[in-house]
Amino acid sequence: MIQERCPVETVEQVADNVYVLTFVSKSISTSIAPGQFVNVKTDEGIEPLLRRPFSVYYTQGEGVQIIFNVIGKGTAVLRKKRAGETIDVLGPLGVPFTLYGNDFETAVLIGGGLGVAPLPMATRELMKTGKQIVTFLGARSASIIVDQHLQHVNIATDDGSKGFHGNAVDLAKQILSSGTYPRPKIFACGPTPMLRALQTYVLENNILCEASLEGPMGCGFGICQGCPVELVGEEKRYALMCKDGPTFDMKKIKL
Amino acid sequence: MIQERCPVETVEQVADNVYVLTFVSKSISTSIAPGQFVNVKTDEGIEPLLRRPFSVYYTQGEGVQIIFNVIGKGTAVLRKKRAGETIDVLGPLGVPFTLYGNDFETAVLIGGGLGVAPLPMATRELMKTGKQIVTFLGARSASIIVDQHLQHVNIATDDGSKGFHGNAVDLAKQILSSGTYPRPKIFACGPTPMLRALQTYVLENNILCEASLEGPMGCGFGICQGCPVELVGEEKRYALMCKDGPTFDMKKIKL
Amino acid sequence: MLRTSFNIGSVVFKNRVLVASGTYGYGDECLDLADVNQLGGIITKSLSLKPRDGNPPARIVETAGGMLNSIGLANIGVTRFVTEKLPFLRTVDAVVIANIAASTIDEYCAVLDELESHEGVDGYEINVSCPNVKEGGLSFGTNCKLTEEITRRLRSRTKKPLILKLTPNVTHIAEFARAVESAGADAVSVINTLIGMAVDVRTRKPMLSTVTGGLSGPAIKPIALAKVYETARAVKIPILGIGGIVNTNDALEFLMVGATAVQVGTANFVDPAAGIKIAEGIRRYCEDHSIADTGSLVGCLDAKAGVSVVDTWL
Amino acid sequence: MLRTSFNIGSVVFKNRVLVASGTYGYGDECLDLADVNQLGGIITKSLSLKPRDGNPPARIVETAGGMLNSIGLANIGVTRFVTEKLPFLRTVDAVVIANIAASTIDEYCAVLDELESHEGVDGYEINVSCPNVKEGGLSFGTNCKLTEEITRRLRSRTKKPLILKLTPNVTHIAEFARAVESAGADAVSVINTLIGMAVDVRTRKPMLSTVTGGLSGPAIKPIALAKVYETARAVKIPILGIGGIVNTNDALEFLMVGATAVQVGTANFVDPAAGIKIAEGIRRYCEDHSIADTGSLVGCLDAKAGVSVVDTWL
Ligand SMILES: Cc1cc2nc3c(=O)[nH]c(=O)nc-3n(C[C@H](O)[C@H](O)[C@H](O)COP(=O)(O)OP(=O)(O)OC[C@H]3O[C@@H](n4cnc5c(N)ncnc54)[C@H](O)[C@@H]3O)c2cc1C
Ligand SMILES: Cc1cc2nc3c(=O)[nH]c(=O)nc-3n(C[C@H](O)[C@H](O)[C@H](O)COP(=O)(O)OP(=O)(O)OC[C@H]3O[C@@H](n4cnc5c(N)ncnc54)[C@H](O)[C@@H]3O)c2cc1C
Ligand SMILES: Cc1cc2nc3c(=O)[nH]c(=O)nc-3n(C[C@H](O)[C@H](O)[C@H](O)COP(=O)(O)O)c2cc1C
Ligand SMILES: Cc1cc2nc3c(=O)[nH]c(=O)nc-3n(C[C@H](O)[C@H](O)[C@H](O)COP(=O)(O)O)c2cc1C
Ligand code: FES
Ligand code: FES
Repeated sequence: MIQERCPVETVEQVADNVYVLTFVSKSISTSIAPGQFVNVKTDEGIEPLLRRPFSVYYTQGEGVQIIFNVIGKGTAVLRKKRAGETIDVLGPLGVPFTLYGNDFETAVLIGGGLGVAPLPMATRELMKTGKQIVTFLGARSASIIVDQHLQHVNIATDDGSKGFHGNAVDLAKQILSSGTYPRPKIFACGPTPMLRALQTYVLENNILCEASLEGPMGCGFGICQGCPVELVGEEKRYALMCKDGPTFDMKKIKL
Repeated sequence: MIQERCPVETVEQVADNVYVLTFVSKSISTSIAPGQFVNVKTDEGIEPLLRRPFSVYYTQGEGVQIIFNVIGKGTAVLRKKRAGETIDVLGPLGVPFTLYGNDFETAVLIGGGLGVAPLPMATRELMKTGKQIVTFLGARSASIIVDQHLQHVNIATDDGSKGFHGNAVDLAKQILSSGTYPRPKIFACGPTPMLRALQTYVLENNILCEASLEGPMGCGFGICQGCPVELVGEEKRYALMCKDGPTFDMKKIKL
Repeated sequence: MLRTSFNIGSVVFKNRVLVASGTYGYGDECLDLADVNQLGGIITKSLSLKPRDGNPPARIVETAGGMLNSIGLANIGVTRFVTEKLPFLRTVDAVVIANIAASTIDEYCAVLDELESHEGVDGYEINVSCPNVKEGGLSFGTNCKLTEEITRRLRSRTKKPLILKLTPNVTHIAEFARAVESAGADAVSVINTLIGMAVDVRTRKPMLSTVTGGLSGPAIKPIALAKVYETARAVKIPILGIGGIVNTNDALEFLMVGATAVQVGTANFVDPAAGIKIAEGIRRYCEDHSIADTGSLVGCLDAKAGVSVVDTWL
Repeated sequence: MLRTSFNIGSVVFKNRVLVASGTYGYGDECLDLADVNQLGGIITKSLSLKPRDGNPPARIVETAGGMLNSIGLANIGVTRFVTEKLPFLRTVDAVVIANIAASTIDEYCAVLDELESHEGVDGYEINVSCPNVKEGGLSFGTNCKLTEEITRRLRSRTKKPLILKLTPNVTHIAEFARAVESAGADAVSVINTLIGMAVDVRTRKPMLSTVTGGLSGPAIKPIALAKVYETARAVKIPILGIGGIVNTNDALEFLMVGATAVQVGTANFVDPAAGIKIAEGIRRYCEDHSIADTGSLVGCLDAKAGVSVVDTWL
């Protein structure tokens, strides 16, 4: 974990209200693993006061990319960043996806909305392992779908404007039930309602699944105790999203 | 008094840490009088929370200029404004200099540091009246002197790097005492210590003098009572800098 | 058709947004910037029996997300208010509440009596954050008995809405709310400013001439919301929620925790039309959520955890 | 040669900047980001007799210039602290203060006794912002008698520095400071968080699972400064100033109003080296102003106006 002032290279709009920011950090680009995140002080001064955690979306050379929706204070500031300006970045943070091991043959990647964020890094890593990969992206509408750096993408939209008319989990269920994908392990990221639906499915069907969670964070590195994730069947009641996650085995958490 | 979102045209550095911002407002450019000010919300959101008052430095067509030192939050934001961005401006505010009338023949303009701000507008107005004009500018050093749009400028610097080695008031005393400037009236703006020195001089020598004051303001238009200026020989103890000023007859105030 | 109005006693406010005392002068200072007729109500600068010059400069300093003020209740006094300001206020199509400040209980009564004897004031808000000369300058507002006594004394002198403005600088604001409710107050305003200070490190002097002053603005909103929430669970009379409200979202938070209406203060200095925009914003919110009466927002907070406000682990 | 150190009792702090309880874990969480040996002192997360899971999510929400937290004093408990954390803390070249929280006075004593029986803790800070089960959950910290009793009971059990951390959620914090001073406290920490809340207007639910929580960060700095100023004029024992300190200027303000040292809290979440940078900044300030001892900054505020803190006109 390092703290670094990183120069911004570009901020590009890639979909409706969705932007990709590229900053330069050799140490982070070379050390970050899929599913890990960085914690960004979007602006100097006290508004916003706290850092904002972002999954690392992709890396190219010394460039590190994050992808974001403009939702509030922090992302509004990030969108306005210009080449040469710097941002204060803390990372790599958190526990990455477990992409290795022989307990699965097919990697099933599911992203709801901006839950796509950690999937490109995971895809690139998984391709090295030679595993089969299938991807399911869900979104409100086609206009906010971002499907770069992915493999075998199946798209679901709530409004039916593209691909399957419905959500990514239902689409994944359908296709996985066909059995064409042997010994799957699911890597998922998205809104909590989506992850809840997914959790029910994987527990019922006893499918391996890791999810990357999202929620408020005070520090991002374990000193504030501000990011509890409820555990099941563990002695301790809560894990810390920032330190023990953001990726968790779906069997172990209560959403 | 109007409140308007005004597009920024340019922000140019004119001296060491001194910038001129030009924004477009037909209504303000056509209605503002020398010595009046505008109250600027430098940024959206709550940092900084309050508006920042700025003397109007100059107007050209629909362009309105303010000049500022980068001191803190507000001016740091203003310096970064880019063409096309807008600022929320309230104005014209306050009581202008009294530039007309036959009680003087020579207009003596004195500006300490950024106290030069209201002088160019005053100069332009005074030239229409055909009065004689002489100007005294004081600054820490030559590198922060701004002497555009002025007439017969005499410069004083604390470090002697340009013109008279000393302050503007002492220089003005010297030259005025020579008697070459008949029936003077002084229009001054600058740091309080300078204005205090000037006040002593004009009261002793019974010279007409109006000063433009500066201090914290909550609203700028008279509803917060946050900007008292102590009066002498008046029934009420305080005037409001924003409404009754910022220009005051030196005889009437206690600095 | 959306219902936006509410009552305190028999007085009808056309919407739930008022401007707070001391942050809108006497209502006639910035008519060219905002149409006061669109406000639910105007609360005047605190009025004292005699005019007050107020404190020496500096009276104001900006802080993180807020500001400190030490105006010293500079005001023209009740007599000049009646002759110079009431005539205009009578013409305003918004509820006019006169805020009263004093340093003795008799003085509170005298100001109220003077206002009672003229047309134009619809109700009273009592500022108890004032030094009580009898008690060596200890603030009335931090003394529950005195606050209750002020309420009882004033109650007996007017039938118009009597609103007690409570200070947050106490341990249990609910106690004070209960006391004034039992003494006959028609409503409470929550909150006045929090005591704070700032230092100019360059000069090593306080930023305010009086050393300490009152903190207001967005910075105090979370505290104000908790005080309103605490008060709402203690009394049945209406609560006017105040503290850091700058936009519609802020106002909705106050209504949801139990405020019957809100007051906009510091925000007026930045935008004198803030209150009007917020009233409009609440209307739009209700229409978007097909709410028929803004009153149904009041206290609609869905808070299972009924925990005590003051006694959580911190 | 600049003197930066100060004492509480016999314990020497090498500089006047500590990290505040609950904002730096147990000191071993971010060693790769900041060298704790450069701090004047480390105050641990509040320790309870048994481990505490803490509150359900959400525990944190950002506010204007600040944040609300409702951690619920999640901590590993004194026993695990002794075995898992003390060994590291013994190696640290900074004063180690154990912060203690409990829901009965006996429990406070039990935690302190346990810590007394091991090497490594240099002193104690007592968090009294905890619900007192005996009194139906009313906070100890808002009850002057109980706060005094806790102090007396603990005083009799240790010779190490005993620091009482006062809550700002009271009318007159000076009363509490005087009470604990007379009961033998070596110092007071001022302030803990202010009670606040926030509402998610979209869901109409509180942002925090416990509805209310503690407000911290720059937003509260003016309030904290006023509380320290009030305390400094009431007691002779050292004051550790806390509240919204994010930079050197903030820290200097606290020293000038009378804090002997400062604690940095929320700022650590943004920059774990904030405290170290501030200690360095104070050093630079002193050198620039040819100050020989940082102690000469303490209480150097030039405030003619000797007005009371709580009783100005607001
Ligand atoms: C481990 C982790 C990884 C993350 N990765 C990403 C990422 O890759 N891309 C990304 O865009 N964001 C990501 N987030 C969320 C991100 O940290 C911010 O919370 C989000 O970008 C909003 O920040 P903001 O400052 O713009 O909005 P804020 O000003 O913080 O919030 C504005 C309002 O929106 C609400 N809000 C906050 N977050 C959300 C949300 N996610 N959805 C809806 N409403 C919200 C808040 O309650 C508030 O009312 C991640 C969070 C975590 C914990
Ligand atoms: C009527 C009037 C006209 C004005 N005209 C101009 C003008 O033409 N040009 C201009 O630059 N400013 C002018 N000012 C001052 C201006 O309003 C701001 O106060 C100033 O620009 C600093 O704002 P800031 O937000 O950058 O600094 P802030 O963040 O507000 O202040 C940063 C720190 O600097 C201190 N500080 C504030 N103002 C000053 C100051 N003037 N000198 C030294 N320290 C200060 C503050 O106490 C604070 O500690 C005028 C003020 C008034 C009342
Ligand atoms: C400059 C200023 C002057 C004020 N004057 C008064 C006053 O005269 N009487 C009063 O009861 N409250 C007064 N207040 C308090 C406000 O009415 C309000 O309670 C407080 O500012 C909190 O609301 P806000 O955060 O929206 O400003 C004043 C506040 C400010 C900022
Ligand atoms: C997330 C968080 C956790 C805290 N936990 C504790 C605690 O366990 N014990 C305690 O005495 N104070 C605790 N505090 C209060 C801080 O020590 C400090 O008093 C307060 O945050 C004000 O300082 P600040 O504004 O610099 O954060 C906590 C504060 C925060 C923000
Ligand atoms: S965000 Fe601070 S501990 Fe996880
Ligand atoms: S600044 Fe508000 S009255 Fe002058």
